[in-house]
Formats: sequence, structure tokens, C-alpha cells
Amino acid sequence: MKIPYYPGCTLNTVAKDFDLSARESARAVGFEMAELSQWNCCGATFPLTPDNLIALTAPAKVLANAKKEGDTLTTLCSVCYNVLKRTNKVLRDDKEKRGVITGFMEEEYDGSVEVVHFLEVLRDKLGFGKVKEAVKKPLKGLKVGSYYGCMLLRPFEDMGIDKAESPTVMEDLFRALGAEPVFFPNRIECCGAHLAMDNEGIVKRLSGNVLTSAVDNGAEIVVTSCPLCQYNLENSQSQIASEAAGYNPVPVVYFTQLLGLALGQSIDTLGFDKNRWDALPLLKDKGLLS
Amino acid sequence: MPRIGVFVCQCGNNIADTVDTKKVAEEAKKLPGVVYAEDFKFMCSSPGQDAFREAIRKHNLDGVIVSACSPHMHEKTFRRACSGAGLNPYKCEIANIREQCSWVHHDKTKETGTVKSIDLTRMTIERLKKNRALSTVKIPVNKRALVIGGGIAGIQAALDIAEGGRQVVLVEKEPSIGGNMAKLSETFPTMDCSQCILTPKMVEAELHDNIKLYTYSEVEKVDGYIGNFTVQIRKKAKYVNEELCTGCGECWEKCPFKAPSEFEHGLSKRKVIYTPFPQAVPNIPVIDAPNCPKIQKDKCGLCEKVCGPKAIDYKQKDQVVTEEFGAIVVATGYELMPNERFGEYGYGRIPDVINGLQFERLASSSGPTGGRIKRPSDGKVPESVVFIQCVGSRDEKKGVSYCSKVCCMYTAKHTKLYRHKVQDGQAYVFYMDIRSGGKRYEEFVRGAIEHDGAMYLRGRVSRVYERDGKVVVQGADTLSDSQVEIEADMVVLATAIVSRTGADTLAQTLGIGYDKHKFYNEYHPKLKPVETVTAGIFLSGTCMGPMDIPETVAQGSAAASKVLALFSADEMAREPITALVNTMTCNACWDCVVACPYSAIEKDTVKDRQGNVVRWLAKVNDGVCTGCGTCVAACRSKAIDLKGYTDEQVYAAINAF
Amino acid sequence: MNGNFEPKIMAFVCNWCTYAGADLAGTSRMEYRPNVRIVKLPCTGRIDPLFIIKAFENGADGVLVSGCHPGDCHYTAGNYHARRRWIAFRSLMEFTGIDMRRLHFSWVSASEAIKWVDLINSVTDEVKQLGPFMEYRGLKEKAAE
Amino acid sequence: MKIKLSKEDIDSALIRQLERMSGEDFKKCYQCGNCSGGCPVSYAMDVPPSQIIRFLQLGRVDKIAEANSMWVCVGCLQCYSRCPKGVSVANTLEAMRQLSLRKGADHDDISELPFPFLKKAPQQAIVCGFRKFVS
Repeated sequence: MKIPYYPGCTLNTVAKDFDLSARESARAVGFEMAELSQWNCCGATFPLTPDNLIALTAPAKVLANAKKEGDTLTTLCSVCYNVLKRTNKVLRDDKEKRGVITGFMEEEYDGSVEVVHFLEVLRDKLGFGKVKEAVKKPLKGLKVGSYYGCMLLRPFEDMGIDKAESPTVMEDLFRALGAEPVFFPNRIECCGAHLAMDNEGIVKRLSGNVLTSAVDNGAEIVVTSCPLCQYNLENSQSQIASEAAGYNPVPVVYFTQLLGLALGQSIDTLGFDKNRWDALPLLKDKGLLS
Repeated sequence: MPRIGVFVCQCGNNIADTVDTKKVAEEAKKLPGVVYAEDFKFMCSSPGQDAFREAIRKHNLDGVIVSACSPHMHEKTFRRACSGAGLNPYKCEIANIREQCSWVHHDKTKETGTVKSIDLTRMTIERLKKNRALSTVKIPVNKRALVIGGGIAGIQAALDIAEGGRQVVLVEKEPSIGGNMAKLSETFPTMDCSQCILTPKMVEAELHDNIKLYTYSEVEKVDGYIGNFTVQIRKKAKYVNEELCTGCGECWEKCPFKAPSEFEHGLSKRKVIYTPFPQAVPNIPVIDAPNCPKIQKDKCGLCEKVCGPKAIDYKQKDQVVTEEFGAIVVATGYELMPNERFGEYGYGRIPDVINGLQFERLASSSGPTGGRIKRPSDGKVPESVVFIQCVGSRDEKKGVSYCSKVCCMYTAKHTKLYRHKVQDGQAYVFYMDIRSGGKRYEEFVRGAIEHDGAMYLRGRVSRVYERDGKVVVQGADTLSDSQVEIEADMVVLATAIVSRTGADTLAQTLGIGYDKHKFYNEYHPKLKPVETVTAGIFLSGTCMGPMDIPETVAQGSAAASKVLALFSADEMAREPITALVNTMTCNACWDCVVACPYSAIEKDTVKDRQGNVVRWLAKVNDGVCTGCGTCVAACRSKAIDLKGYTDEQVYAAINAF
Repeated sequence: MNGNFEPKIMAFVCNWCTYAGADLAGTSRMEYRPNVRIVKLPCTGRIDPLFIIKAFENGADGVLVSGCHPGDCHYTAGNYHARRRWIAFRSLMEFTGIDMRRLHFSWVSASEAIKWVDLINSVTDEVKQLGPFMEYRGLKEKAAE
Repeated sequence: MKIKLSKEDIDSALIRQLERMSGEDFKKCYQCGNCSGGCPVSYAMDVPPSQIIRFLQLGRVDKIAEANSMWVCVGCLQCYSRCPKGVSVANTLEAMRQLSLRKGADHDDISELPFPFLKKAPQQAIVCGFRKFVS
């Protein structure tokens, strides 16, 4: 079954591994992620000032194109998910703004596409039960810390992918994959996001809090669902290691990479070589590479 | 031809100054049907009254007009005088020529005032011609009271009514009376033990000759009206014969099965046959059927074996009793908002995050820890406890918009209890505002801070999480404008007080109003604080909104005194100003039923000899009808009229305009 | 114009709020135009739109309806019914040829003597401006024939 | 610190403009401090979140204009999602940024961005960064 899919700019370049591993795992459970034939950048941030309509035209364009290829649109990157889903809500609920925006685009669109995250596809369309059945290589004994970040969850009333302050969708997924999910307090705290460009100090500190919180709670590996989180966590780790005594860096990978592995996809299609902190040794001694 | 008398009052100079009363009388006399018209200096004075009665008899008048002050002043006076003179009081009408004429038109030539007075008098005369003799409605009063809810509010009301010598039935849905107050350890600001002051009242209620207890029971249906309610009460099966049971406790000693204790808010387990707490009233256990293997799949049956008096009865069924009452007191109390709504505070996930009532149980000497403060997770005595106020209160987004009123005080109390029990323990309190209005309340809070060393932080907590065996609280202190992080051993949430689940359904059963938070509406927030719009039903305690024990008790007594006042006469007289249905023209569209704010209109039937329903029609219940007339204007077929304000009367007045 | 024309205003008021408010105006010795004649009813909910039409038919040049403020009704909901009915009947009144400027609907509480005074004065003056209400003149007589 | 209050400041056109841009009603805030408590970057802010709204209530936009807070806020919406009154400091600060950016006053100079960053960083970081810091 084909599902219309919006990769977004980053997944076509820096985060290719995210994209590949997702397509692979999708295939393993009988989906094909059909990339939109026409798409553009979503704008990478949802404008927080409601009067800033021009910033909504880019995502609106994406949605309008998606509409031509189906009624749902699947995303992977948390930021794209956030921007598209919220823009879609505006277009659906606010006739006046819709008028202005479609005016800009010179194209009609009414917000009727359903924007879903790949996690939702697995949980709601397929069901973690089915995922469990499809597992070839259970991630036995692997302690996985799932990092949600902000954009996947907030604002809750708009995103609504999971429980406001205590989401479990990723943990449930990894339980289904046979892994041992690790809950850690900072899993829904911010990583520093775009401040990477402007204020590394803050990013190091926030990402640091995330990683130490994960490791302190026993995570052997941290998974993300957003290239920017991925980048910030990977980048900060060396510094944390140098500052916090007794801190040993852990691999940070996209959740889809472990998913693909569990579903029995070949290790080299999953882009583990692209990760800054090599996960293979860990996976090896968990006996997951044989 | 009617024989109408007109009495124009000069009210000293109050009217005479700007109205030519003599002229008014003369003009009145010219009207058909007016056989007598005079003006007097003071109609309300006793000479005036005598002349009034005298004239009625002498000219055998069949209707009288008094053109004088506002009917709100002396209508009653003159109507009483009428009955004194053998004339039906409702054949007397007042034309208001003082408040609404002489006093508001200062024209000394008296012209305007006189003209207007003549008009007003004329209109009233024409109206009067259509008046019918009416007699006050008499309703018999059944002098038994029903009290719904066995918390302190209900107990207080029941005791006061019983002391007043009236029969009371006290209905409680739990196995024991006592309510939330029974769970409290000490009470602010006096710090006397809650159970020590409550249990005597509970026992008194149980033993009082005039009080009948229905525990483990719920009100299902309410019919009738003030003085005459018929109520269906479901007595849930206890599986224990109350007559035989001696409360010896063998059964719950021996029962091998356990379930989380509702009374201890899950902090401990109770047996499956149980009384909620040691001082339970009545001291008779109930079997928690869903958890009992005997009742579910006929296994065990130990309690039956060990029961000396053979009181256990697995076959027992729910029992529905119907009783008659003259008045009802609603005292159903409150619940705490489920904190699961506040994921960021980890309630339900983090065992050492508890709510206010759970802390009360920890602090209570009859509680699961025997009054020693131990945290639920590992029984360790907490070296520091963080108390978070306004959890759900004053929170439009995730909670309720209102202030729960008692949290500021009980949190201060908690910090004191904690300090008294854990000498070197440190209490932290996150507050937004401290609301300590009340006798010795502010001093009490200051005491917690200055004497018992509680650290008060002005700010809200953003999140609570676990870190190696500690509960980390991350919040702000806006006064030092800094983020604060506290590694505590336990966190206590002062969660919002909310109305009982099902409060709305009960309100609908009773026909009383409730607000958007499902708290019950008093008739008037200031002047009728314990009455409801439904005559004969009274309110008491937190079913109306958050309040503390003193207020609740005061309201219990207030409601009781209202009931006793109602019961002081065998019959209650009501103004005959009620709606009347014309059975010939009513076409049963039920618009009136919808319009009536008092649900005073019932759907009635006409039957033929065989008893088959031939047609439906509306029937007004004089006991409930307050005579607002809304139904009259709503009626399509003009089949309802309002006695004292009939269409005829009103049109007569308009036509005389 | 209409200098010497004195309009006749009929006021339908509820017993608990507006009637008491009018009384208060008296006890406080305020003064207002003498053109108004009050018909007291228990509640605005009792007011039948036909009352208003009849009032005009009987020579009223203006009609005023006033009761408790929404939420204050002595009978809890009567005035809501009145308001609803009022909205529904407004257009009908217009249809029957009544100039809406002659018909006023207001809330006056028992404590709002001043509001009552201002109301009466403004209504009287406005109707005075409009001149006598001729549309219904003679209807009654015709009906009588 | 002493603040001189005046009606003109409290409901100045600028405050109303900010409310319009951000879609927030500053009066709603009752200063519980939840936002300051939860904000991950409040430690780095000259003026912490709750005080930002407070200053706007007092009509002192200048206090925030000269603070670094708006450039430090990362828009994680922690403040908004836990605010009992549904006020979003993030939206407010975005409005402040827009106020300055729309005047063409950039916060970053693109030419000075570190090359390795531009090379390694995910596009979204760059695009987003540009939107937040550059007009």
C-alpha cells in the first residue's frame, strides 16, 4: 500500500539515513512511502505570530500538492510534522486566513488533508500489534531512551499525537520491537533547536541535560524523530563527555534505524555509518548484528 | 351591577399637596358601578381603617379601591381589613397615587397629579370589576425530612431537625456516614482532631430516636412538591443482615481477599468484606461484590462460616423503598479533581506524589501509617516535603476557573502537622496568593511560616520528576525572580475541590439548578443562601461550592432551621395567585410545561368510564406554582390564565387607559 | 412641532424589580414626565404581546416594557422567556404597523430609580418627537360597530 | 529599580499592536510564574518569561526591547502548554522579534555565520534560524 510521504529538505541531504531507514522499515511492514512528486520546504518553523500569514504559504503549498496525491500526508521530521499540521489546522478552521493564503498561492486548498507522523501510521493505521508480528530481530535487552523533543508534541491541542505531559507512543513502539524502553524526565524538554546557529552555549546545555537525563536513567542508546534534535544531541555529546566526569557518550540514532533493524532490514541500508556516535559496537554486543 | 367603593387617601399632605383627592373621588363616583367614593386624611390609620370597614358594610360593597401609597406598602393591611368586614381580600385593589404620582410630579397647581391619579384610579376600578374572589391555597405538610448525604453538613442538618422533634431519614451512599471530614487528621485553625469532634456526632445521629440511617443507599426518584415529596431510595445490597450483625468483626478479620481502600484513597488495602474505617457508623460491614469470589464464582464463603449470628446473606438483593417527606436537605459534598490530568506533576506515575486527602490519611493516627509520615514508595520518613497549591484551581486551561478556598489553610495545616511529626523535616509551599480570610486564619498561616519554619515560595511548579530516589520539583519563586529546584522526598498536591460525579443527575432528579461546575445554585446568593428555587428543597455544605467546616456546619443548621420553620404548621398557606388551566380548551401542546421555571405543570389525562385515556391536558400544581404567569403568555390556545392577573383583568385596565 | 402634544405612554412592568424601582423614584422624591401609566404584572414573562397591541389600540402613543435584569428574575427565568418572545415578536409588531421607536424594552432593577426616571423622560421625549400614533386610531370604534 | 507608571504607557498603541501581533491578552496573566519555572532557557534571559508579561502589563515595552530574552527564546512552547491562563510567552517574544526584524534590525549577520556549521547543520536549522534572527 502506498502512503503519500513528505520528506522535507533535511531528509534529502543531511538526514538521508532517517529517510532511507524509514522507507526500508515501511517496506518491511507492507507500506510504500510514495514521495510527493511536487514539494518544497515547509518553512522549518511555524510562525508564532498569528498575523504572519506569508510564512504559511510555503507549507500551504506543500499541503495543496499533497491533496492531489491523496487525503493523508505522512511526515517523519518532527518540525515538518509540526509546521504542516498546524498550518493545515489554520487553513481548515480559519476561512478568512485561508482566503488570504490561497490568494498568495493562487491555488485553492481547504485543509482537508490529514497530516500524520510515521509513528501514527505505525500505531493507528497498522497497529503496534502488527509491528510486533513483523519483527524479525527483537531488540532484546537493548535499553532505548526515546527523545520526543518539543515539535512532535506541542502545542498539545494542535498536535494531539499523544498524552500531553507523558507521551508513550515511542516507548510502546520499542516495547513492541522487543527493546526495553527507558523513561527519562527530559524526554520532552527542548534540545536548543535553531539556537544552534546563534547560541551554541545554550544548545550544549539543553542537549546535555537531555542526554545526561537519558543516560542517568539507564539508556544505552537514544532515539530521535527530528534531524535537528539529532544534530544537536550528537554535536553536544563530546563536550558533555569532556565536562561531566564519568559520562560515556551513547549512540544517538533515528527511531527508524532501530525499527528497520528489528524488522530485519539489512544493516547497511539503515545508514548507521552516518551516525556521529557509532551504534554498531553496542548493537553487536547485544547480538543484534549477527 | 357591581357595588364598588373608592377610598382616596390624602396621606396627610404627601398626596394632597400635588393631588386634588376630593376631585379624584368625585370623578371616580361618576364611573358605572361605583356606589361610594370619599377621600380621607390617613386611610392606613385606625380611624381610616374603621371608616373603611364601616363603609364596606354600610354600602355592602362587593369591591374596593384604595387610591393611596404603593401596594407594596399597605395592600396587605387593606386586604386584611376587607376580610375583617366580610369582603374577600382579593376584591380589594390599590391604585398607587403616591410613590408613582404625587411624589414624582411636583406641580403645585395639582393639575398633572390629579389627572394622573384619576387615570390610575379608573384603570384600577375597571380591573377590579373583573376580580374574582380567591381563597389562599392550603397545602398539608408532611413533617418528615430527608437529608441526602451523611457528611458533616448532612449530619448537622439531620441532628438539628431531629432535635427539633421531627423525623429525619439520612441517606448516605457509602457504607458509613462521616463523609470527607472523617478522613481529616486535624482541623485548622484550632488543630483539634477531626474524628474526635466528628465521631460523637456520628454516633449521636445513629442513636437518635428521630433519625433513621440509610447507609449504602442512594436517592433514585423524587416526586411531588413542598410538604409532599415522594422519594424512592435504593438500598444497595450489603450482603449482611443489619438486624443480625453485631459488628464483632470476625468476618473482616478472617476474609482472605483484599482491595484498595477507598477511604484511605488507595494508600492501603481493605478486606473484601469491610467497614471503611474503625469508627464506622453503623459498625456493620458490607461485601464489595465485584471483588468477592464467593458472590462472583461461588468460591470461599469463609465470612459466612465464621459469622456467629449468621448475618451474612450472599443472596441479598438491592431493595427500593418509597417514603414520604415534607422537605429535603441536599448535602452531597465534594470530591477532589483527578490529578491524572496533570501529567507534569507525575501524579499516578510517581508514587511519592500524593494529594491533600492522602496526606490527611498519612497524618491521621487512625490512618495506614498510624499517623507517622512515611512516603508511599518505600515507607521512608521524608526529610523534605513540597506542597503545591492551586493544582487545578484557578486554572482555566486544564482545571477549573474558581479558587478552592480551603487549600491555603489546609496546606498551612499540613506543614504544621509535618513539622510536629518530623521535627527536622523541611516543608516547602508553592503558592500564588495566600487566602486566609477568617477568624485566626491569617495568624495560623503566619504561624506555619514563622513558628513551624515552612518555606513559602511565591510561584507555581512547572514540573515534577524522579531522580535517584528523590522527587525533583522544578518551579519558580517570582519574588526573588529565580528558578528553583528542590530535591524533595515527597510532594503533596492541593488539588481542586470539584462537585461530586453525578451531581448533575441528582440535581435533575430533584429539579434544582446547578452552575457550569455542577455546584448547586442557592435561591439567592446573599439573602437565600440555603434555599433552592424549588420550594421545600434546601442546600447545605460543599455541594454548593468549596467551603470550610465552620461554614458547612453553619449551613447545615441554617437548612435545618428552614425545615423546622416549614414544619411548624400543619398546613402552609400560599398566595392564591396561581395559574389555572381551562380543561375545555387545553390542547396539550405542552408549551406551558416547557416554559414553567418551576416544573409546576404536569401532564394529566382525562379517562372515559372504561378508564381509557381519551385526552391529555396540562394540570397546574398549586403547591409548586409561584404565579409568574410565564405559562399564560406561552399558551397557544389561551387555555391557561393567572388568578389575580387574568387576561380579562389586564385588558380591562388597558381598555380604561 | 408637537410642542403642545402630550403623548400617552403605557408601561408594563414586573412587580418585583421595575415596579419597586418606580416606587423608589417616588420615595426619593425624584421627578419625571407624567405621561406614563403603569400596568403591574407579576413578571415580564406574563406579558402577552397582544397587551402591547391592545395598548396602542387604546390610544397609547408609546409602550414600555420593563422587568428584572437577566439573571435577577424573581421567578428565575421569566424574563428570559420575555426576552426570547420579544425577539420573536419584534418583526411581527413592525408588520402590524407599529413604529419600533414607539416600543421600548428595558431592564430596571428595584434599586435603579434614576434609570427609571431617565427611561421615562427619554421615552416620553422620543415619542413626543414622533407625534401621536395614528395608525390604530378608530380601530376600536370600528370593531364596536 | 523604580518604574514610573502612566495610563498612556499601560494602554499604548504599541502594547495593543503587540497584543494584535502575538494574539495574546497580557491582562490574563496573574503572574503565577509557571512559565519562568519551566522555561529551559530562562536561566540565560535578562528578563525571565513571567516578568516579560508583567512589564508588558505595565506598558514598559522598552524593558523587553533592550533585554536578550527574545533572542534566547527557542519557542519550545513549554510556557504556553503549562500556563493556567493559556498565555504564550513564546508568541509574545516572537512578536517582539518581528517588531525589530520588520524594522530591518537583524540579530545575526549571515556573512559571519561559521562555515562548518552551515556545512554540517540540517537545513531546517538554517532556514529556521534565518527566520528568527534575520529580516
